[in-house]
Amino acid sequence: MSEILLKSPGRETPVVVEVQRCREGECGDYRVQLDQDAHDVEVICVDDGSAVLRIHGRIVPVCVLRDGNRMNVWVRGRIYVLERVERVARRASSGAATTAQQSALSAPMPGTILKIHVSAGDSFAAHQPLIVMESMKMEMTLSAPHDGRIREVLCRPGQLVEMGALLVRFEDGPGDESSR
Amino acid sequence: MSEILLKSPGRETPVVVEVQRCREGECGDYRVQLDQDAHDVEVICVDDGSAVLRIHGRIVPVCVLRDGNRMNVWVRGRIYVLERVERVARRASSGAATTAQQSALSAPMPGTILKIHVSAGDSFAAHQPLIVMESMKMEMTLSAPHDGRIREVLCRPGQLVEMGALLVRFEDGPGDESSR
Amino acid sequence: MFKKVLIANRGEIAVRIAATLQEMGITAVGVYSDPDRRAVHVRACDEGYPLSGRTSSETYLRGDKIIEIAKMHGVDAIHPGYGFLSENEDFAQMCHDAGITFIGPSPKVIRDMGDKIIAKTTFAAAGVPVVPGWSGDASADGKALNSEAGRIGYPILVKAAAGGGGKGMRVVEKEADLAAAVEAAQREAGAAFGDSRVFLEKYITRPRHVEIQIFGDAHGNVVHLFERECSIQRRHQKIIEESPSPALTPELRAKMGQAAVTAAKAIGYTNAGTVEFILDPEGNFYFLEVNTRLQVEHPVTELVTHRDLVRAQLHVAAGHPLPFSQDELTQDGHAIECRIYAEDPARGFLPSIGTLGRYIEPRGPGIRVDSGVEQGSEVSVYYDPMLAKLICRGRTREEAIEKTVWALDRYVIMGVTTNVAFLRDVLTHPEFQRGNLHTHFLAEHPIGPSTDEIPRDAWIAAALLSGAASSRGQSLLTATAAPSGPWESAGAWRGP
Amino acid sequence: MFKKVLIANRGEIAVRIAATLQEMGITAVGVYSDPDRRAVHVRACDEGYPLSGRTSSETYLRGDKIIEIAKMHGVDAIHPGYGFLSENEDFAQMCHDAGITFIGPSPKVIRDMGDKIIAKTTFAAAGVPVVPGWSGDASADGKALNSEAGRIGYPILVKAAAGGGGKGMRVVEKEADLAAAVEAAQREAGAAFGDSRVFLEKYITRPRHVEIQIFGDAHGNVVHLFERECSIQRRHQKIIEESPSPALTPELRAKMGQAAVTAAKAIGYTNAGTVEFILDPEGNFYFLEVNTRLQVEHPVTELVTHRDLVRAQLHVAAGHPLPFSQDELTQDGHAIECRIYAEDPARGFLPSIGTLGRYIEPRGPGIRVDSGVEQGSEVSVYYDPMLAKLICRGRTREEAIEKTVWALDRYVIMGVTTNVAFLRDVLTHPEFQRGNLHTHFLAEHPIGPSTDEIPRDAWIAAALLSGAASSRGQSLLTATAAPSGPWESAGAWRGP
Repeated sequence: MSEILLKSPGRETPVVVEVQRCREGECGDYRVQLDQDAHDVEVICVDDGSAVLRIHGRIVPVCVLRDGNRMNVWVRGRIYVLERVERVARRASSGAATTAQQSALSAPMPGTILKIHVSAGDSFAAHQPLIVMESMKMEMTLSAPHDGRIREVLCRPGQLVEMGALLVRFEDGPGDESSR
Repeated sequence: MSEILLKSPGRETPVVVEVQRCREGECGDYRVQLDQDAHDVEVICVDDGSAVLRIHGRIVPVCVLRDGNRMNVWVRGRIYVLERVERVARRASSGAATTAQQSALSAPMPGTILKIHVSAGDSFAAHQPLIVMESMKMEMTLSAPHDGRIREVLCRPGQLVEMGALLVRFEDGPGDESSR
Repeated sequence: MFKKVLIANRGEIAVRIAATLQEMGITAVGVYSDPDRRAVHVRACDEGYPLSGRTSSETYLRGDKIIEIAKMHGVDAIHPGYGFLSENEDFAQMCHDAGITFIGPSPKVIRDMGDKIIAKTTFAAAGVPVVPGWSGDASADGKALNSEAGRIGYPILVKAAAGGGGKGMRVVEKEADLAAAVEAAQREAGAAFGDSRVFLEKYITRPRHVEIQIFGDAHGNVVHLFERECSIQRRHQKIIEESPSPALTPELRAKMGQAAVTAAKAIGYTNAGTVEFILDPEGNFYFLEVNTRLQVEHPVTELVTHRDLVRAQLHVAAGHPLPFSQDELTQDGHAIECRIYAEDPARGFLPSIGTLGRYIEPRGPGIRVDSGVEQGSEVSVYYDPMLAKLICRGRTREEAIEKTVWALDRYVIMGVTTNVAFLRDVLTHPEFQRGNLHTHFLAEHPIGPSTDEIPRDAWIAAALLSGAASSRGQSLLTATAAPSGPWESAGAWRGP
Repeated sequence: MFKKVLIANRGEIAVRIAATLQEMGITAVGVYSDPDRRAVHVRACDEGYPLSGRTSSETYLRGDKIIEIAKMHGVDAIHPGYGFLSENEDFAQMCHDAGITFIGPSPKVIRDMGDKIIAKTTFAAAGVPVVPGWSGDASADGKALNSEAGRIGYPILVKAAAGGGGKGMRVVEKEADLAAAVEAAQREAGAAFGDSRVFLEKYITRPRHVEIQIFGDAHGNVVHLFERECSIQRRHQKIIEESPSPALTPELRAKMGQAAVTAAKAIGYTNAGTVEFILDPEGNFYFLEVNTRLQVEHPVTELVTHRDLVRAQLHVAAGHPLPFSQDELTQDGHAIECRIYAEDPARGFLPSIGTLGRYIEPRGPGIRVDSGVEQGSEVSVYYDPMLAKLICRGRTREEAIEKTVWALDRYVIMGVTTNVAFLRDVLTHPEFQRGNLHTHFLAEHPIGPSTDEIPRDAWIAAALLSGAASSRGQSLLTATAAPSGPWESAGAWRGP
């Protein structure tokens, strides 16, 4: 019997899934306890990361692509993200920075910087266009996530930037991690 | 530089193929010397047993399925068999038994024995039907490869036999391995 | 319309039927034998239930087990596919008695048409030309047999009354061989169909096999969906089918279509069926038999009529009128089907078994592959060695041949011997390309590779991919690959 | 007919063109950039030559390099596909000067139709209705711009004269935004086409995008192959196309087809082309632009006319007459194309890059997937994020939708975010199913998964396939598998 803790990324509370291998020595049959219900699962076949399950007679092809503790699960044309949680219940870092102010703007995609509308020291308002970049042959405007002031510009027009590259750094706004 | 000896199954003389990896450190480029001609071969990509080669600009998808020293090579819808030969030129066992008399009849396919026309001690003539079996839902008659006499019958009607299973053994005929 | 349909079959036809059911929002229920537990057709269904056992007679031929599963899981209707229980009137009746729709004609029509002797009589009565023959009791009296055969004239064809697919069939050239051929045919027929009766027929030399697809509904409508020519056969089994037939003029097509429809109406035919004819070199056609089911080669008709025949079967079985009238049907373009068999053309088409070490299907516009296997599948002794059907369509016969050759050249099947290269050689044979087909085509035109020469590319591939080229005894190319063996991780499904 | 044709393109369209060439016995020559060295399209060709460089402008846009390769290897003709050099009149002229056939219209027609302003004038002169607009020098005088926009009336559409595919296009709702929009459109147009001219057009609210496929030959014949409705767009780019359009009556279809043919004849149009119209809710249609090439969505037309448009292009380019007359062409059944993009519908359709860790295409009768990727392919920043096109055909629109939904449900693409589930949600939206389409469909009908609920099957799959379930920290299921990592040996091609 194994126990796995899974949660969907937005949620706090993990779900405990118990997996029991039935009929020792025989292949392919598991009992999976999820919430109140137990499911008899037969594994019809499995390739690395893909499997066809039979759950109460229903044939269910699935694919799982792992990325660390994150699992992308394909079921019938849709992909769901689940996270594996360690048994030691470390309180998730309480969603810091999700609604708090950002401290910088970074490139959402690799691409080329076309235009920079601001310089260090400039104030800006929420939704104001700050940078125009081109990525995959499309032009895209990066706007301010909130009101603030530019501390530093870290790119220049024509520059090819990687995904996640810091483009401008903001002065610390009125909010910080402790405030909501 | 490596040297490989290959031969087609029917032939005696192996062909020496020299393979040289070009541009040390770079991937995918080989010089293959075959008979008088040298071929520049680029390996566009490779999966286990399959590859796409570029030979003088021509794109050539190939698949190789190995079975010991035998290689089945798929090229453009056809499969060719080649054998790898060891450097130490051991004289192939001179095709013994190819035209000589067989000493037994074995099942060419797995299947079920339907009828046995002969018993131990019976004489038979070449092409005489000896055994009827069913395989893959088809009836098939196994006939005598030459004149001879049955030494032993090793199967019974209704029996499920594996491929290659000995069905009847013959008395040694007038020919043996040394005769042609 | 039905909510849940059970497919009482396996392999490519089960996969193909499941797709149409699912598109229509109908739950597809699969059944499987022990060796088929991981088969492609099970995974293609929405639900799957085991028929414990290994052989066909323990599993896919067990109507009782199948109806029990159907009742337990709320199945409305059963699609029998082809082969197995598809032409078994008892099974059709059992379905009916269990309140489950059998997707096919009525038990009576199946029985009458399944008996080749009754079928012949029925069609003759409806004015359809039939081949001269004799259907007396062949096992009773050797003398009567010989005398009737003499009357018909050699060569004679011995056929099973309950037969199909070439089983229980023998050509006899002279009287001396007749008794043995009848005995063999009876034994084979008994084993295959549980009915050992055989009959004799005049054997027509160099005939074409041309069949008409028919379709009837419960409201008395019957239409035909034109012909398929299936003259390219080995061991009396079709391997290449096409539509239109290169032999048919519009007049002959209309005449044969009308003959099939007339006879089908006379017997109250419903659902899909095929009326098989032989066509002699002078353009005379003779009724051969009726197949009361979906045919292996039905995709050829689907690609020229642009209709989904399984969808139409479901409509008709649900009591709806036929979704097409004769006037709406057209024969557009040209389609060719090649049956891909695990068999060795060089050894009398003997089936070949093994594991599909490498299996890559061709794909592209106008190319359809109906298959029930994948890389890693086992081709076993338990079932038919047909792996897949390659069906290609072009504007003209020439274009359809071009496309088929293109696809065959790109079809990779390794691990078992197949007829892929053989099919290519047939398609590129000048007489095939001229459309000069008959059922002895393969006997008259020995087909073989034009040369034994192994091409340079093969030597180069073998040298580069052999285990000899690198200093470590590994292949030069796999040396940089993952540590797994050449085939272990080649994408094949395997048991957990 | 040509002996050797070079395909000056990449991805799915190069793969698709190669198949037709090879079927016809023509050698297909591919070219490739450095990142595409192992791409699917290279392997689909018979010969392949490098265009050293990484970006499009270093490779697929380098007409000089391509013509040099063509001359060196004895190429007769060049097929430009779509995008890249396909609508570049200079390249067409360079081909001509080098004695190589450019498969497309004449350089003059490409130039005239490529200039949206000239095209509009030409079509208006031929009696085809055009949208009210202004094509003065937008950069010269802000005042004139505002006054002309005022005359046309807001909302206004700013479009690039050399444009296509939504690049250099902006909708302006009010005068205050006009100058900025013109500037942005000019910048984008300049970067994309090397021509920053833009023009203004009346923006028609809730229009349908309906286009007519035309085809002309060197003998003065021009036909149309009916319409495609391409109203479902995001970022001004089509993502779902279908034929027939649910909006067209036979009368309107004939009228639009005739308008397209009349104008095409007036300009001496040869080879394949598309005349794009917008159709307002009252059934008025206005000329939009001509695309002088094979369209991305051409398979939709192929599946309802049962013609191979690339084959026809080759015939016409070789100087043969059109292989079909207007009377021979019919529109049979219904076809839908979905463009499969690596993009995130939840984040404004922002492109997504990465490796296709898992890629399995749906397959079945009536399903066509034109793709240029495979498992293991890298989706990079260098090229368009379209991975594939899924094209399905049914007898009716309802059947075509059913089949498309079936196929989308079975399409596995993991490693990048795609629009697969989004497309499914569009197809099953009641307004889509009613055929109530217009180019703002996606803006007006927010499409999202009906629920955030993660289904039980996903929890079960994650639990069984996670690394946590076995005592050894391996997945329960991969514990018995080969020792390689979950994706390392998943059948992806890799470098040697």
